[in-house]
Amino acid sequence: MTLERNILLALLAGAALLPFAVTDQYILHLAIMALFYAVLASSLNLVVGYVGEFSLGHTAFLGTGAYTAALLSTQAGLPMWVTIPLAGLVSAVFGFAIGAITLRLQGPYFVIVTLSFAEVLRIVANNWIAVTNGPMGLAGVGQTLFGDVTVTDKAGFFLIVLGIAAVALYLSYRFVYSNAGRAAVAVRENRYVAQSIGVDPFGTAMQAFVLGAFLAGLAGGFYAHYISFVGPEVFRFAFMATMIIMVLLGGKGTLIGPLAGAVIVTVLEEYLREVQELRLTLFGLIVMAIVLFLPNGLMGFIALRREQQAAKPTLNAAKERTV
Amino acid sequence: MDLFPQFLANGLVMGVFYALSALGLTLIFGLMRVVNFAHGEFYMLGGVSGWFVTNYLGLDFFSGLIVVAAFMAAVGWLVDRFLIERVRGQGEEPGILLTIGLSIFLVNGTLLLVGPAPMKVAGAVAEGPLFFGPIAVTKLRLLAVAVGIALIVGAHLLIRRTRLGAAMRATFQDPMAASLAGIRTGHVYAATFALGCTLAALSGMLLASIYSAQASVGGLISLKSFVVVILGGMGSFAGAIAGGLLLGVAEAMWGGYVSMGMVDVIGFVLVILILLFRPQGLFSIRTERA
Amino acid sequence: MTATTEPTTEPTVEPATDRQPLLRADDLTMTFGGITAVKDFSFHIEPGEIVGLIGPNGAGKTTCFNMLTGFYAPSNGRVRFKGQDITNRKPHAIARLGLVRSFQKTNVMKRLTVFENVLTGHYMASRQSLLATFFPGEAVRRAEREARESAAAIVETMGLAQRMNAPAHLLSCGELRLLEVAVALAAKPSLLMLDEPAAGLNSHEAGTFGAVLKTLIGRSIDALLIVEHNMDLVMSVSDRIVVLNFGRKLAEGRPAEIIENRQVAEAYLGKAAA
Amino acid sequence: QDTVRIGLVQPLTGSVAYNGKSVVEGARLAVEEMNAAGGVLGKKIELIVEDGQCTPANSVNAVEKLVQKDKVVTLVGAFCSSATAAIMPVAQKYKLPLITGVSSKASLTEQGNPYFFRAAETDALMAEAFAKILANDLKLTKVAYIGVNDDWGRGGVEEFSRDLTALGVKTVLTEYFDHGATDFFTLLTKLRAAKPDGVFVAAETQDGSILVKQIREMGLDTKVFGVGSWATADFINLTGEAAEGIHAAVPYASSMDTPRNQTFVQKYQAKYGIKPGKYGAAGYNALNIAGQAIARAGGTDAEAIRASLAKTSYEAPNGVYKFTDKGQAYGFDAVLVRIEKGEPKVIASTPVDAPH
Amino acid sequence: MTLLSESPSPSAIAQAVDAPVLAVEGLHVAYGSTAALHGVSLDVRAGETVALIGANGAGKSTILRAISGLLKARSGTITWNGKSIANLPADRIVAAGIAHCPEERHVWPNMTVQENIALGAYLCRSREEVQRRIGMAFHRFPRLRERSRQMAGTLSGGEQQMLAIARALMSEPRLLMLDEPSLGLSPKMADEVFDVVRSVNAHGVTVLLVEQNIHNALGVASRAYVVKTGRITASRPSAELRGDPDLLRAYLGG
Ligand SMILES: Nc1ncnc2c1ncn2[C@@H]1O[C@H](COP(=O)(O)OP(=O)(O)OP(=O)(O)O)[C@@H](O)[C@H]1O
Ligand SMILES: Nc1ncnc2c1ncn2[C@@H]1O[C@H](COP(=O)(O)OP(=O)(O)OP(=O)(O)O)[C@@H](O)[C@H]1O
Ligand SMILES: [Mg+2]
Ligand SMILES: [Mg+2]
Repeated sequence: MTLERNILLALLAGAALLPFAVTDQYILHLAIMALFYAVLASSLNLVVGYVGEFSLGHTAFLGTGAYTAALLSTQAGLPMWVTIPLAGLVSAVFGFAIGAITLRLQGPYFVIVTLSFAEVLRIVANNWIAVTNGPMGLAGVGQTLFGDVTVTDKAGFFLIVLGIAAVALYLSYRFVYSNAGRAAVAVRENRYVAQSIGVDPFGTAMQAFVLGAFLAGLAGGFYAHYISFVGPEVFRFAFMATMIIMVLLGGKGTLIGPLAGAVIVTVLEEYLREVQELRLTLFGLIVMAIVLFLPNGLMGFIALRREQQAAKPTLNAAKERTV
Repeated sequence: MDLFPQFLANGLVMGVFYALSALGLTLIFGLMRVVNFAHGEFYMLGGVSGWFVTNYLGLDFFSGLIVVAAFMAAVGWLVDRFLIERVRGQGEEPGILLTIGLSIFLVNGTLLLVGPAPMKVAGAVAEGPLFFGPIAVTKLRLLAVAVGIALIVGAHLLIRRTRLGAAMRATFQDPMAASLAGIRTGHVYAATFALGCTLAALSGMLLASIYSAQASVGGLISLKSFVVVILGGMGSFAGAIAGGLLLGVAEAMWGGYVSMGMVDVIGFVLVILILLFRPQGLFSIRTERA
Repeated sequence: MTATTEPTTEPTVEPATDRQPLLRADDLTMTFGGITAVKDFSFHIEPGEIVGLIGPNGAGKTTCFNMLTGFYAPSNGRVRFKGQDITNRKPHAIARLGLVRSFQKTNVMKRLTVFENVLTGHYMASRQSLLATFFPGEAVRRAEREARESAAAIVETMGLAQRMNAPAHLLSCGELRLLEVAVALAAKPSLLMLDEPAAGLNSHEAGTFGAVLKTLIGRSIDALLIVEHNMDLVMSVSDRIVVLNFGRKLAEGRPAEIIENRQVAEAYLGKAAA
Repeated sequence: QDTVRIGLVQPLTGSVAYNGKSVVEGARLAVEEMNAAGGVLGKKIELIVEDGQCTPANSVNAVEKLVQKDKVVTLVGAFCSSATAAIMPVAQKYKLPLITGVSSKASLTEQGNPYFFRAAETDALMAEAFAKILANDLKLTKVAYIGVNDDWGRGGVEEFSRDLTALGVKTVLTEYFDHGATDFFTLLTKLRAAKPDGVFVAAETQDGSILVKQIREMGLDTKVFGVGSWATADFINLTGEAAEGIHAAVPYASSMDTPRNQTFVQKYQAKYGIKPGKYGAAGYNALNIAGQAIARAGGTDAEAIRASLAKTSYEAPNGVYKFTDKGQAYGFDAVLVRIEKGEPKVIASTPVDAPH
Repeated sequence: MTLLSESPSPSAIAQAVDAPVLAVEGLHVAYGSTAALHGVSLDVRAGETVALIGANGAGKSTILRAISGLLKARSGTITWNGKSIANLPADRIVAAGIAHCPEERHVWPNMTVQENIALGAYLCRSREEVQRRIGMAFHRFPRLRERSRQMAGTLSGGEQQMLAIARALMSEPRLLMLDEPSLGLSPKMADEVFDVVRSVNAHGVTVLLVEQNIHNALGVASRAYVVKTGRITASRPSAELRGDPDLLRAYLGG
């Protein structure tokens, strides 16, 4: 717990120095995308790791946030410091509404219904031309931070997304290591026990779900401003697949896991550009290999190693006794 | 002219097609509980290998179908033995991730091999229209409907009436107890996966002869199939056909009387509505108790 | 067989004062499709009492538990707890009133350690506002500390101290039963309801367990309702025993009276009573 | 650097990869030709292709990589208009010329981005060029419009219906379908009921071929005409018999009968074993335009390339490309073809005028 | 219970009790990296009923799981009828005539009672024979006949226990291994189950039993092994243990 916190603090501090140390815009761009994905992955992790239900509809919140920010910016000309938090809040409201329906369901039913919501939103975004401009999308999203301060360089965007990531990690950290977080784990591990010790499974899951939606909305808002274009594809399953890979690769149910997953996948995807057409084929193979060789993700692997280290002496002792 | 009969006919045909393409998923996801994101890719492989055997090996449609079935059964068996087997019993997530990886690999590997162009699979019968009063269909569609129904009924009987079917259900509900009853659970898993894979591929080839085969069709097929399986209530073949027909007819009616643009929304709205009132799907009962 | 309440045993357990009983169930009925699992079952529990609920397999004991704790909605009948009507309330709401149960089929949080399981059991004691979750103050930290101390103490009491930091999936069946009781105790119930807690304990362990149960009354819990097929245990801990048969009350009385009861012997005890 | 690098962003994976691949093939051929002729500025041209998957985020990633890591001097690409819209500001920020050979959304050239050039027709230009020919030669009175539900399909339907309506043609049905849809019987049932004497379709090979096939399967014999990559060998092969007699308005068809085109088709077929289609030509043209502009600029300075791009006069297989002040190409020919005996036969040809 | 009419003839037992049919030697078993059995040796003679007793978590269930092939042995031998069955897959071991009724019932929740029972005879290919055995099962546990169409997952705990035992008997094993068969059963029902065990045993089936209710265990078994933290610490005739409560307490104390 404290170890995890200290690592996170050190990482944040290190990251804050990055834009001053690195001038290569391409690397900064990758760093920005990695942090953006880290926020997304952490938010998904709250649902997958702490509600214990697999949401395939998390893009609903990413997309809602992105569209909210894009609309507020293009229609009302609002600056980022307003649009991004509002994007989070609107997503949280959507999270509440969607959660109210989906959180009654479990297992595969939950998986598919959340996916359904994301698809419904995508199709609506694709067809409600009056508001979303349909498949043409919303282009030219502004990059004003506040007043007449406009973010023009990557370093600026990096610091913004770093701030969002810090908020996301702080909120996740507090939630996870609180009584509420333990309750969520109880629901994940055993609904019956959770109920019998007074945990409201629905309410607890809702907290994690709405928090996850809020964070995904923040990420979406940031995305809209950074890419400056939002179209229905923000709701697409491709984003979802990337998020899942990040969370599970890093190790769900931990705070550092999704962060590590986001960085690794972002870098890996770019690195694989080297192999041209083979890129995604190899990526698929790598994903499979990871599942087979690191079934509990990176963090699970590290935890296992530490456990084994700890267990070794006793194991040897046991052996000695038997011979 | 009254359009209703034609809409209904379209919907029913599509419904059978949906049920057919979801058949493999009913086995692998519904019964075996592997959330199989590679389902659409197995379907796609059916179409693409159908194209290969009819175009390059010069086989006629039905011999081609048999070759494809055998080939995909082998693929399914291997996938289970070497991939799925290793994450069995570790909960849903590793399976999800594994099949996502597999699907990415299969789509892009296929793209590399055969390119992204759509491919034509020669049909078993001629394509011209066939009129029943005001209703137009084609022979090929009728054939596909017939084969689809036969496969669905066959699969249902297999699961409900045969020793293997009982062994499958037992294995998926409690593998430990199953092996204590003398069931070779490893084989049952692999056989089910192979069968699911084969069914997906058969439907893929059959439908590719009506539409066309393409490396990137998988995603859409997976989505629709998940909808069908969930609508029907996991693992029930009667449910799958009901779910398929419901989806097909609802889409036809919505597309016919409202708008084509939002047709894809119907399936998802149906899923949401039905699970709101029947959280276990249309055709399934709850047997868990505190 | 007709189920009748033994009128002779009633007076001996009638509450002496006109105080409210802690728990009172009236005419509970539960039907599943065509099967009536429990029929017009009424009983009550007084503060300070240990009540045993016994009956043949499938008599409806677990169903009864499920109705009392909100996991099933009774087809008919009412449940009052501490003077409040709790029929049809949600399980967690009932738990928050101080009515906590364990399950017949072992239910624990398998991937957590024994300590974490019990710590999680302290959920109600350390509930806090959303604001406090994200910006915790001294009060929250104190609650957290207390919960940890209490959890360790409970693990000790249940004799699982050696297993404190072992993940629950490493435990054997019998140990899991004890852990379940520990988790239930952590919720600081006023009425604790245990469904076959000693299943899987050997005769000797069951004896020790019974002794522990007795010490809890008045100290940690106000009253205990226990379902158990281990007759030595039930007879030694219960102040009063209620017998269910085919969903109806067959008898009620002090252990000695129940042992003597011919109908009970016939339906439930079998040769053991002879 | 000992080569002149040009970056190309196209969808190489995903459902439009099929068309993206054609663009890349055309582009490769152009580069090969130019290098065989000595390259530009005395160096070889190096084409660096990146997968943008037709999504904004991935296309931006690809462009960042091309600009920062590969140091390309000119960008070509993005296929889908949404992806192009997303990379335009990036190109502007790095002050690099960006040429698209495909994205047809009209508003792209209206954004005042001086670095952006569109070497492609817009729907409006096509409609303007063909509406009269369609209305008069095919003698249409009632037309149904079917388009794929994206910016391109919607644009096509809107522009053509506006121009045809202006010529007195009645609209009896307008429907959009999602890309990747496979069954059109419901849509076609409505079409049958609407009794049009012509159907306008805006769809690419994959959707279009299935749609045309099913029009025949339903027993409909209305005239079919449309826009999209229809005059291609793949389309005709996939559609089979059903393709006979349909019309397509395309900026390029392999059967266009100019000497320049004949050598292009010959080389393309020799290299790829298939006749070029609309997208092969688009990639070919875009790269040639870029290469020639760099040559004229006399150096790799972005500003110079931009200036020389604006003065383009490129003789393509399908006519001469010039750019307006806003970067919209004009001057090249577009053709109306009818598919006869499995060959796209040019039945009318008209130059695409500058928009007014 | 009617089955008492098939009560054992003493001579039948005497004949059978000779060579060990099941012999376990130096068995080591571990769950992942944690060892659970440290060299267990025991043997069971044909027609015998042997009990394993011991404290919670001692490793009794683990021994049964290793014999029935659910767990792999790290080292050691298990011989059945003179052939090694160590590390055979569970289904082969069932086929060799060993049935294991596991702890915690493990019925198939989404199948009916009837289907559960029928599948117990999975390896029997004759339909008539399976029908005969099903009739036998319903005869032994009339309660199950009443519930034959009910989903097993909705049965009460005790009913599930009966179902698990009935199912294990369906393979008509030569060695029956029961893990806490009386768990969750009413005293009367437990008696009836032990009557069934006796009658099955009387027909020559060897029984290996784990049972927490010492009274019941020693009532049916002729001999008991005491298991303590993964080792066998004693082997005694039942009569001797029954007569010495202090000894018993020492063994069971954990
Ligand atoms: N969902 C259900 N559907 C049908 N029957 C049910 C359902 N739940 C319980 N029953 C039946 O109700 C009866 C009572 O079950 P219950 O679990 O209450 O018994 P019990 O007294 O706890 O028995 P045991 O001592 O064996 O645990 C049983 O016969 C059981 O089969
Ligand atoms: N699935 C498992 N994973 C890891 N360790 C286990 C597992 N099952 C049992 N163990 C460990 O192995 C040891 C022996 O367990 P086993 O279940 O054989 O005990 P038992 O004698 O049957 O106890 P009980 O009477 O409580 O059932 C225990 O210490 C337990 O911690
Ligand atoms: Mg019970
Ligand atoms: Mg045990």
